[in-house]
Amino acid sequence: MGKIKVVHYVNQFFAGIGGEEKADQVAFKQDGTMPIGAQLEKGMQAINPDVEFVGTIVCGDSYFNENLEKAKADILEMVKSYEPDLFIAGPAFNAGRYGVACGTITTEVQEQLGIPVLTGMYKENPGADMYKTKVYIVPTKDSAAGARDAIKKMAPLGVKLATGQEILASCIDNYMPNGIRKNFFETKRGSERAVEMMIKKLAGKEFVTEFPMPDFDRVDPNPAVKDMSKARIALVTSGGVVPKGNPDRIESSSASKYGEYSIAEFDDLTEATHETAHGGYDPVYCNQDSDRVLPVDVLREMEKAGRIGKLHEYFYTTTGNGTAVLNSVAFAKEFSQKLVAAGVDAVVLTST
Amino acid sequence: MNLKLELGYIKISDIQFSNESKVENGVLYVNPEDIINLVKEDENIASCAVDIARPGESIRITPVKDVIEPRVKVEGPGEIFPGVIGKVNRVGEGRTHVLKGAAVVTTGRIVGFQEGIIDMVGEGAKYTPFSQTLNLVLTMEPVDGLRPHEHEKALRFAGLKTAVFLGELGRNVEPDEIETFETLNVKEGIEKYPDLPRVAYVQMLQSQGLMHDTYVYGVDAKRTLSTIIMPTEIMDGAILSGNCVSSTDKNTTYHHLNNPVIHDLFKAHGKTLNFAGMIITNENVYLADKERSSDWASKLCQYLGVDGAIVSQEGFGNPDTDLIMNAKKIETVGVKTVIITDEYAGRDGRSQSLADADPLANAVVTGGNANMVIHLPKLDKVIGHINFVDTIAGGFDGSLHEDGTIECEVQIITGATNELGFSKLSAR
Amino acid sequence: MVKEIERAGIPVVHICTVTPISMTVGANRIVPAIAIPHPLGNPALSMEEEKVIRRKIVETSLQALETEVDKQTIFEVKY
Amino acid sequence: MVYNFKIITNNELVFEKYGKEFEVDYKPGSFEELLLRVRDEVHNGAKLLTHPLTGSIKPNETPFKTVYVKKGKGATNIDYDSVVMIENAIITTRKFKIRFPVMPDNVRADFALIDLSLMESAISAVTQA
Repeated sequence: MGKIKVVHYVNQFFAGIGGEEKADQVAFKQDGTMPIGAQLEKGMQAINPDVEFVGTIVCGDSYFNENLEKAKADILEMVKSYEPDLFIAGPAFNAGRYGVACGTITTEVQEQLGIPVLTGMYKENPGADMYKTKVYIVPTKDSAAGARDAIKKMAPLGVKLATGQEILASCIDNYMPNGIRKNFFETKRGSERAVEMMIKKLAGKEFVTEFPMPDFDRVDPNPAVKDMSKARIALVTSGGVVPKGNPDRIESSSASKYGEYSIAEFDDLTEATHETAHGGYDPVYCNQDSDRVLPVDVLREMEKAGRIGKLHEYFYTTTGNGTAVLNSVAFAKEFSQKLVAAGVDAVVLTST
Repeated sequence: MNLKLELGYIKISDIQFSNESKVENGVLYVNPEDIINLVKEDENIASCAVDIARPGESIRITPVKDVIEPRVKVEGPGEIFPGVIGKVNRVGEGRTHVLKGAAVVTTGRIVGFQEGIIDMVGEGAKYTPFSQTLNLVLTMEPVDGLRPHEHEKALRFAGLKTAVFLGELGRNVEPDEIETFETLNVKEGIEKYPDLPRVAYVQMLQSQGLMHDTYVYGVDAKRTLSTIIMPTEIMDGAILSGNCVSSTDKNTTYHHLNNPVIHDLFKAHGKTLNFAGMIITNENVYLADKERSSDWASKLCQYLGVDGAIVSQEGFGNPDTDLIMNAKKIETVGVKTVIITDEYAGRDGRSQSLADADPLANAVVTGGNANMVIHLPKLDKVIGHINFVDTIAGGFDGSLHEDGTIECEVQIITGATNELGFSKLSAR
Repeated sequence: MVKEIERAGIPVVHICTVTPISMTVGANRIVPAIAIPHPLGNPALSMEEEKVIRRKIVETSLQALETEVDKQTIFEVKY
Repeated sequence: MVYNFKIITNNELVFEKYGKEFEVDYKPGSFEELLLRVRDEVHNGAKLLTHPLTGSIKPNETPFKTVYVKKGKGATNIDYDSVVMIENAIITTRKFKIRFPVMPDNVRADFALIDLSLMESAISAVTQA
């Protein structure tokens, strides 16, 4: 088996260029490794001597986040130039922008180049929630003091990914649970584990549930809209309003996809132009007048009257009403980025 | 009142056919005629074949209806399976002998489709506890015209009677090992262990109708309100299974007799916790029953003044709602819970595992994802119902490849993701 | 869905018939709707009357977006 | 006697047995189509009386399902628990690949009988409510 080539991505700090003041460092590549990369390489070589860190890509956290498209494109080219078997970013520990950059670039490399990727960060790092269901993220301590621990966990998973071995359950291969349930055999039977968990819970000690309930955590409310007369308002609905004929076949409940449709030239939704993907006699009301689910008529009037600045051209639609609606979480993550990019100031979400 | 029960384990190292049924030097000798005559006392059973399946032999048993462990009461009131085979009498005290390592397996295709596979070797053997037991397998055909209700009842009784018959063979055999279990009453318990946390076990019993029933002292669980039962009564067969579907997470009578939560709570009893008692509650079809049963179970936890409760469920879909109701209500009365379940997270593991959820259920033990795909090897011998074997053979979803191997979901293996925590399979 | 939009930094008002669902899925600004099949309308009324109700619901929703909140808040519509 | 509940089913056996005595909304169709019909009733104010996922036989195995609902008072007052329960049931049903696209009649008949028996166990409770 030839060399197992690895490319490593670090920010300005871990490249020894500097701290915040150097965060605008433009992305560049350089053969060989940075100190943190050398430790990672040594850790992986201890498991598989064929591993070699052929190149390091350095990019300032500010430069990356402020020139997202360009940085991504340039870095993809740099990665491609090495033709690596594995792309590692970080570990970012608790550095927020670095963590988000690691998550973004690894997802990009995985999706665009099909190269196995790995990163690591603290579980509270914003990048963790954003990307743990997309790429493997090793949970690390919250500061660089946890480097040895991070490397001890990233090295074996890195070798497995680079050599195409089967990735087992999250608690075995040390990555953040990513929502994909994988079976394995415990050393103790379930009832014994239940008794141990009960004793810890009663003693107020920390325990790890084997199946986390869908998150019911809260998200802090955003500040109010300051000047509604200048605000761009977007409509989103889980009521399944779609153009007549449901062109994208959105299913009638808990849809597996969402729709993005323009209402630019509509002042009113009518029986001829729109309907709902919901099946059954249920849709009669919405099919007659989809404004009953998506209030385009009223918002258009308010736009003309100057009550709101602009009714955003696109609305986003899906179906589903259960509390634990997994798919719609992924949809919302995706189209929210589009709403942010389009400068939307607030969203009116209607659901049936 | 002192509820002490000794279980005398008679270690069985092999089963062999012979002309005399007896237990001698750890070998269970069985005269098949004894079994066939016993079973055919019930005129509803037209034919009965008896086979032996030992761990490591290239044998597949399917479809499995129930698995029962041979036991016999040698001291104390009552008999095994009170109210069903034994007379109605209080059990759970004295001494009971167990033919440890042996099991009676009944196969019976009651409805057109039925899962339940025990492979004694190969990939499938990893997922069922019954690949490690010495199995006496009964393959029975009913008389014609038997309705499914009657067919299920006939097979259930045949299995229980056979297990009692074999248990009887161990009555006068000196056990290799004795394990003692004692349930103190509430007052004694508190006095003896004043500073140990008190923990109850809340067991949910499958109780929805044909093919889904559980019997407590012979009473159909769906007609009961949640109640208290002594853990040692379970060891004498107070609870037994009429449940024939969802082989991966149904409790066989063997599971009930050897309820792992009871055994592991007894192991911790007096050391790290005080096993204060056991509550049984059902999983009915009617939603108002669910509210009533979970209200009642949480009320009993509150009344017993326990600090914690381990809750186990049985089955798929509908019981998830009962499980979450029980967990939520027990936590709400200030009792901390740990729940045991399994998951249906789809073949790719990406789907929503349970059909219900609540933030209060924050301590969960899982028996694994029942949708996971596995590959069963071709085995030399199949014990069971030929026409069912054809359906597997004919590639009903358990798609059969030309080389005789089967690609299927782990959910068709008996006991694979058991929700009492009987097995070591899990998921993350 | 509502949580992900909020998490992306965009204030969001959730017009929902079953407010307990809205609370469970984590909405911070909630406006009760009329009914599941027709959250912002009532077929029993004339088109014009329906529009009056719809305008009131949308106006309440805009006010919700213009109001600072620190926890889950339901904005009742004054019909 | 007029009852305040009705039976929604795709199981002919249930219709034959209960059709005269109770209001049975029977229409043949798949397991999921039946759940969608129940969802529409719930969206119109009906309250679930039995769980949509009764029985441990999986939604992709048995073609039959019967659900009891208490008649609703229109779409303006919805039963919260019923909405969540039926939507979660649909999500759960969607997880499974249909297992027996081709099913022999004897197997179909057995499934119909099991579905009927599951519902029999609830009929006495429902009629007392």
